[in-house]
Amino acid sequence: MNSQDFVMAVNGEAGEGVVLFGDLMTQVAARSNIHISSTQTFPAEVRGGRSYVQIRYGVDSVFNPGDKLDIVVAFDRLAYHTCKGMIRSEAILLVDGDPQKTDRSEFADWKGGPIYVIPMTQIAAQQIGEKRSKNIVALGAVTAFMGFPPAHAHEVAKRFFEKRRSRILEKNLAALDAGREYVEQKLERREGFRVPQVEGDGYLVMSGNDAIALGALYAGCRFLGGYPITPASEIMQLLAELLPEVGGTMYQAEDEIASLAAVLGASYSGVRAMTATSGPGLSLMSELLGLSGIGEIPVVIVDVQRGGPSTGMPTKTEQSDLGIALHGGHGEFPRVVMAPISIRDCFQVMRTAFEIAERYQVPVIVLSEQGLAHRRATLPKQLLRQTPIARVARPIRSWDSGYVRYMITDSGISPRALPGDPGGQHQVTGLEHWDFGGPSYEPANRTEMVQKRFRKLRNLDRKYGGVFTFKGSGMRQQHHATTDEEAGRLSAAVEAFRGTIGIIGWGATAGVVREAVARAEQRGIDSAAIFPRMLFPHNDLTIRPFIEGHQRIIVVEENYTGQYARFLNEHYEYTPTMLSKYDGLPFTPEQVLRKIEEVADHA
Amino acid sequence: MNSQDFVMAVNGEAGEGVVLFGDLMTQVAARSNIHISSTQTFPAEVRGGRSYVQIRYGVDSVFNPGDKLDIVVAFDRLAYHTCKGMIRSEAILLVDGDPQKTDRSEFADWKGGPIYVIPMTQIAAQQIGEKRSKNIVALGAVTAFMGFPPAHAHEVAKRFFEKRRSRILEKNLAALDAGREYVEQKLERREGFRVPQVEGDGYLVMSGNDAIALGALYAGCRFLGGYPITPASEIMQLLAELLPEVGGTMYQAEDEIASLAAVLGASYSGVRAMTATSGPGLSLMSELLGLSGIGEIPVVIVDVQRGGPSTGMPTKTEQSDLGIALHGGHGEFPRVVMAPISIRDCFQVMRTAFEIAERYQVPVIVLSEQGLAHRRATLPKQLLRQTPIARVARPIRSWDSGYVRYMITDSGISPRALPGDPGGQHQVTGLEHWDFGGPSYEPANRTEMVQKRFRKLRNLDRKYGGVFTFKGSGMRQQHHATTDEEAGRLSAAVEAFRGTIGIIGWGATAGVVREAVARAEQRGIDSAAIFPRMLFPHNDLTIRPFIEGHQRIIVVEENYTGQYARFLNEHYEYTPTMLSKYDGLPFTPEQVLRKIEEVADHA
Amino acid sequence: MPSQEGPRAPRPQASPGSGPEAPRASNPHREALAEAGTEAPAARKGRDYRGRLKPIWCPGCGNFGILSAMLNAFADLEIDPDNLAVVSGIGCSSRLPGFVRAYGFHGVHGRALPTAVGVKLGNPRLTVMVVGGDGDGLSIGAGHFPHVARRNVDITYLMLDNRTYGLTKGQTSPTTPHGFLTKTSPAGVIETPLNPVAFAISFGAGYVARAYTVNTRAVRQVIADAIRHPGFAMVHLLTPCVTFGRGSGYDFFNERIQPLPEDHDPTDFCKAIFQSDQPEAIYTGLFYHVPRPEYVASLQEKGAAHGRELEEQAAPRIDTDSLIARFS
Amino acid sequence: MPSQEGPRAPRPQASPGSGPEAPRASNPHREALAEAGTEAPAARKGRDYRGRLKPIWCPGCGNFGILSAMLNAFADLEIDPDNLAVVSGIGCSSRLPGFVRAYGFHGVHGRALPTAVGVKLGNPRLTVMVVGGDGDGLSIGAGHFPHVARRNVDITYLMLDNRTYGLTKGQTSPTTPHGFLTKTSPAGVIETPLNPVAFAISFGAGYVARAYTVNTRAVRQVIADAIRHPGFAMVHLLTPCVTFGRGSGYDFFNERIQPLPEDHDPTDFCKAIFQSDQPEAIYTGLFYHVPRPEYVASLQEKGAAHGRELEEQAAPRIDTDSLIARFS
Ligand SMILES: Cc1ncc(C[n+]2csc(CCOP(=O)(O)OP(=O)(O)O)c2C)c(N)n1
Ligand SMILES: Cc1ncc(C[n+]2csc(CCOP(=O)(O)OP(=O)(O)O)c2C)c(N)n1
Ligand code: SF4
Ligand code: SF4
Ligand SMILES: [Mg+2]
Ligand SMILES: [Mg+2]
Repeated sequence: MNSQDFVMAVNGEAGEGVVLFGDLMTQVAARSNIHISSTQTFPAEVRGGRSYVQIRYGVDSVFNPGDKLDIVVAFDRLAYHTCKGMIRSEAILLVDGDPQKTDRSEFADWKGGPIYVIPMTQIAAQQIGEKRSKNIVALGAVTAFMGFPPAHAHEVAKRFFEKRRSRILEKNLAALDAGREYVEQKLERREGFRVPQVEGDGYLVMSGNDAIALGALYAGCRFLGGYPITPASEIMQLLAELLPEVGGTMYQAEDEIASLAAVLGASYSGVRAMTATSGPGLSLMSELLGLSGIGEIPVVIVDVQRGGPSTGMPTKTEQSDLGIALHGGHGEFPRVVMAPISIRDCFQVMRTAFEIAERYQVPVIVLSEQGLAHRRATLPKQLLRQTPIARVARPIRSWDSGYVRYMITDSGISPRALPGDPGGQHQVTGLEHWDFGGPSYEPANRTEMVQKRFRKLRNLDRKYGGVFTFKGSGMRQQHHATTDEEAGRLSAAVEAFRGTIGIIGWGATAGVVREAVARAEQRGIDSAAIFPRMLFPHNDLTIRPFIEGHQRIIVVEENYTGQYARFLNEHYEYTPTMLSKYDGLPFTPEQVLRKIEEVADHA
Repeated sequence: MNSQDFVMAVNGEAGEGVVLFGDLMTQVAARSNIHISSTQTFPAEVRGGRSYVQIRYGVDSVFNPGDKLDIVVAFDRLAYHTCKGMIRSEAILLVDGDPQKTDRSEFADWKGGPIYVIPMTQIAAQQIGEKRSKNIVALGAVTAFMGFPPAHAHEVAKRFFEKRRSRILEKNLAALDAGREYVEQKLERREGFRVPQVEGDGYLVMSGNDAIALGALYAGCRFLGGYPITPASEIMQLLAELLPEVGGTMYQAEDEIASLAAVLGASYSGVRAMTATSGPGLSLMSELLGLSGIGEIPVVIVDVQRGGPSTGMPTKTEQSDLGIALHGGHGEFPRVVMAPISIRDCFQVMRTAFEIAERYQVPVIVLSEQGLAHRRATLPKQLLRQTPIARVARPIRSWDSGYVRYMITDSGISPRALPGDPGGQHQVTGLEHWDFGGPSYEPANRTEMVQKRFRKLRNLDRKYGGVFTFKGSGMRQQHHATTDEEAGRLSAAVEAFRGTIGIIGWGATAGVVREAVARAEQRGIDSAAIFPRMLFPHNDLTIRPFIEGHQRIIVVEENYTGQYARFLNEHYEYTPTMLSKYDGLPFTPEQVLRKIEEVADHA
Repeated sequence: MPSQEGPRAPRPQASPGSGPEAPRASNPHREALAEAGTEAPAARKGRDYRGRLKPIWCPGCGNFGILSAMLNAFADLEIDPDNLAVVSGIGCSSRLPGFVRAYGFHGVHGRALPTAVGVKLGNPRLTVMVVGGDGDGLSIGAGHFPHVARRNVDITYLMLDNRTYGLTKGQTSPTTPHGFLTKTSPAGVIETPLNPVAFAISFGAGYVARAYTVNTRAVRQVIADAIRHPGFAMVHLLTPCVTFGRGSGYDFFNERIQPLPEDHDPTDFCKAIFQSDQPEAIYTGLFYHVPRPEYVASLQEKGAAHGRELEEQAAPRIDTDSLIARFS
Repeated sequence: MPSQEGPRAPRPQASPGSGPEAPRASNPHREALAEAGTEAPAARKGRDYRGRLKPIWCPGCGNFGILSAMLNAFADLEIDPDNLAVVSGIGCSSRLPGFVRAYGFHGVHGRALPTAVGVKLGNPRLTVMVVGGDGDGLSIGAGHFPHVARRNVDITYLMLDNRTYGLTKGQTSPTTPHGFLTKTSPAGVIETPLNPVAFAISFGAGYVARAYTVNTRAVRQVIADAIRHPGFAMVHLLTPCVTFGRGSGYDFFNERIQPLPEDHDPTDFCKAIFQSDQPEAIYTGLFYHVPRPEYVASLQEKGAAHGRELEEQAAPRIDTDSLIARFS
């Protein structure tokens, strides 16, 4: 095992506290300056079924939860059987059981390294008097086994339980100690493995949903209208706590239509406003999406994608809402579609999304997905030290009586009066309208208004259409190209990536693709990848040289119909090799690598 | 004026009965074996504004309401001024007014032929004692002027008014006679024009909405769930009358979501079921569309498109819902999108739509549009003499206990048990499921189920993807190509259309494109057009040879973003010349012809 | 807690025949039911109605009691599973159709009622049940409830109210009491909860009752009576969510549940609404029962809603000649 | 018909101060209003509130009377047009915002109420009005009405009920009476109509009144009182559609409209519901008035809903340190 970068899996019956164990493990690592990337699979139903958490640890940043396992923490025998086929050769097994009574032959088919049977349940039941504390015993044992500072485990456990009754807190701290002591004192033989000691003041740990919520808060969002839906609910739940602290409001509406209506109302009245939902909610919002477009009411809509269609697979990941994001809602109106590529980017994309929505007065759809939303990563504390945005930027706040809401301008953007502004009375409407807001079906005006609205998208991809590129083990991100010179430079930078295999993807798959590209390089295969962060409007400036600069293009998507590949086909004549997956699970680096190799063999 | 094919316009204040006058005129023509194609523009609001009806008459079928006017019926002076710029050189003007007192110099800028001032209002007020009967006076006068048999005018007026109180009927029949008598006896000079006498037993007159409703009825539809919306309401209104006559139900739900839910419920329980809506309704239905897809519940959804987005321009035409039809609703599921090209096709497409929906257990979206819905055309009576479909075709009606709803099959189609069938109990669900209907998020099953569902689209375009082709003045329609041999023949037929200019369009623009192609031929320009009736799945068999067989491709669409052109770009590398329009008005043949000429000049 | 069972059997006039007469759709079950009393003891058992799926609810979930009471009610009425349709939306409670041997329709969140109307209109011979949660019916589905009730479609609606969004893990629902802490109300709910019993009555439902999952016999009886009612019947079922129903557990209900006062008159509209929300107790029993003309029957009077019956006909009844006359 | 005007002025206790106390959001208008009585006669006139658009309703449409009464009510309250927002859905009646000098939001069909909630929460200093039709509010929008009412958001909701879908030309609406012939009920409506007054009361609205467009003074007064009410207020306005309102024209209403009995007690929940739907007359006046804690005020107590006020602040109040501690 490489102690600089290794993967742990925890598995057990749902309800045994597997997920909590995983969360606390990631926090211990973050405090100890070890990076993590972790993921969980929820059971299909609320209870019953199995829980699985996978955590990858790294001294350097890790961008995905990895594939092969180095440490298996098995809460029961079924866990052992589930995980045994996924291990690397030297993997360690930590399994719950009575060390005395366990028959080692049960693990005869273990292809890995050392096996430790630890009496987690037994300690919890006998020493603590609470079987349910087994996961905290495990936390004590596993952190001790890995050599994390005991103080860090103590801190995270304490923080978690101190909101509970004091008896619960005490019991669990005792469980933690008992687990640690068992490993320190009683573990018969204890070989090799220790996490490296790294200097630092620790990292943040966040899920993709956390990062979106915090990103929104820092981007000046002061209103979220929402309706609970897996896997997006955590965004509204977190903002339900945080928004009132800054005078903002989380409004749980009666359904998604009402949420978006309220969001548009709030936005109209002058606050930065958003909603967060998943596919079914976005479907229901289709009509109001168009109102945002024709009424020119800024809005940010986060869609945390899940397995579709209809109710589909609520706890599984998929990238299958690009079609509705690009084309959903009847009629035609400008919109922007963005996809964050990482948890960090979840935070950052929100600022751009709000800026675009407000400046261009358009709907911005942010496509996250279950696999990103419920994944966790370490991030630098610096991220939350940046200055949050406080206000809506408005140079003019008082209007003369001739105020015209939909004034025809070169940029397509019209100055916006907000309710409360002296003299700015006007009507916003979803009917086609004259510039002053009165309904109009007059053909010439209609033509002009459609063009005005679409003019807003002109050059938007240049200004905001950053792309992420990976080649070898490096990552570059290009942003903004407002001048022609910058545009040229941006294009040139991408053109530099000439080579055999070019990979195009979007959203959360960046983490695995990045790693696959790096691994491919180690095997001597030349490949590069590009992930546009703004999917629409389309950033031709970078995608064209990328497609033209590679002999073979692979498009990676977690869907059946190749939604992005088809979209690109509108712009380019190219025949991509598809790497598709629509089984609800995210790609692993291995799967991407295999495709690269396959294409390389035929290139 | 060519008495074989000429155009009349009627214009007046909304509320003066312009629309009724127009309707009755078309019925008189149909009884007299004269074809018509007519259109009306409603005022923006319920009242106020102006009404305009345009009727084209032809001894042969006419496919659109034409452009230049041959006869102007002006209910007032404003009508004269509105229409005077749209006439052909020999046009006749029939205008309401006092022949004695009217100053002829008012019409000094009339560039047409003879002018007749007819005292319509005066006759109505003085002879009939009811100013509002002016439009019926006009009907009497104009039909007499044109030489339609008086009996026909009498019949249509009688049929219309006999539902009213008898006093009203009498007054209006008197008005009709008075108008006719005035023309016959008092019209000072009366030159040239007479409609030809044609043998026959008359035609049907139908609007696009009528044709869809009747088509559905004949296709076995027994349930319509709907919610009123312009310009689709007439479909539900007509079926509200007709469905109960055959034991079916029109259910006006509380909104569009409830309508589609009820339709899916009815379809599940075993009747052919549909809804008819416009863009805003389709947006709201997005979520349930996916349920139809994954739950494999047949449904036909008619979307009568109007100016979008949001409330947009409810009474104006547009082809801007192709995007939502193809991509609306989150996630991925099979669907079929069809677009009737004419009023006759509105009737016929419904049978295909229901057949596909039921056989393949998929949602079928039929894209009509305001311009087709409110247009009227003559059709052979034969159309309504064909045998209506009575029943859902079901070979098996009794099941053993092992019934498996979503059985994996080669075709992707699973045998369907209906509630009431002995032994067929099962669960339909919008969650991903095992074949027997139990929820499943198991990756391999998921993959298989997605593939199963999409397999249903395989070859669908061959079997049902008829295309309409126009070259010179002929039209051909190819259907079905179930065998490879037939497929080859179909392809070959399209390949035969090699030439300079190829026009691709969809839906209602066929009527004008067809005429433009014919006119272009007269001017020596070689062009052909293709209108696929099934837009998705895509009929490569015919579109490919068509694109490859022409030097220049024009795509005609009533939208801004070129939705179908972009869709075709997913399949073909070609650079179409766009003929776009998004001002709410349909194309005229003239506009298409001009584009053809323009491209011909540069070809 | 079987000792708390059956607070009050629904009044005898709740069953058809003794109440005011109202037209109803042709449902063969109902014919069967009417005769049921005179026949030999019911041959069917609740377990005969068990579906292919095992319930996946958390151990202790209140829904178990309701499910088994419901299956027993089916057996009591000897409902033919071939002609039984159970429609639901999305939620823990909405998983129920999978656990019943019947034609099941597990649709989308909030749309069970209109879906069920379609099922009934498509084939009026079916017995149509709707099951769903407080969120499904009162939040996202709130717009459908009044319309199905006022139309009085012959459907039995069981609302399984656990005062939370169970499936999405414990957010505020429209019935979460004021002041409760939830995931989306971390500082306490500030809204006034909705009261589905009052709603159903004011929307025009002709049969409205409430029962508590622990009182399985009462639940069973009330469900059976609701199915018998020829029109829209709504049963408000209290069912603790043991996992997320903070503050609304068994203890909470056990302390508050009370049978309606003996003298409650289920034909008194105002009184029924009044009793449905009282500070001293959560009353259970039959709140309101006044039959009205049923929707499918009214449609059938006008020729409509013969649905699947038509399928058996050889040729459709379209009068082509009159259509041709009309459109020429 | 001015002789039928003003059947009954709302009771004095309808205005704030004399009724039960309830917290309310900081709305500067309200402060102004409270003092209005002590000031010199109102300087504003109804015409000062006329918008840029001329009403496009059919001549004789009942909506005209309501519009002018509403503008006069604004003048009576001396509402500042800069802080007035009028939100609507789609329908003839929903065109109203364009005819008012105010910030107008003419949104989509059925979503006016939730939109207005957002407007109010975004900037609680605004006076927020909602106008819409019977179809907009009771059909497609039916799911939002109970929730806005139970939350008691300080919004004034005017439902312009013409008992038909005017804009789409005369289909059955949720208030079309039983038996009426419409374009979608060619054989007569078989549904029981909904009763928005009873709805509003049972949903928890604190101020519920009804008025008839012909009685312009009553309409004006009731609108003014509704705006004064610190919470959700609903006014049911009867307004004939002269073009499509078959059977529900002026004659129909003129014969049936009656002021509520003198002794009607607007704090009696049941009685209010009862009186709202009587065979002998269509009663107008103040049906129900019982203030409850207002939503925005409750939110503000917890720190939320300060909305646009924040905009004036130099720096946001985010406590970055505690966030870092929380997420590390
Ligand atoms: C359109 C849509 N929005 C949101 C969801 C997420 N969702 C699933 S169930 C549910 C609420 C469940 O509450 P309830 O109806 O009371 O049922 P319970 O689980 O409590 O039985 C929600 C919000 C969804 N599936 N679809
Ligand atoms: C989603 C959607 N469905 C349907 C319509 C069509 N539509 C416009 S207004 C209206 C109903 C109007 O009735 P009401 O709300 O009572 O207003 P009125 O015109 O009678 O004042 C309908 C169905 C629409 N605009 N949007
Ligand atoms: S979460 Fe609650 S409602 Fe859902 S199954 Fe568990 S206990 Fe029952
Ligand atoms: S149609 Fe009816 S509601 Fe609409 S403006 Fe005309 S009279 Fe008024
Ligand atoms: Mg619930
Ligand atoms: Mg109305």
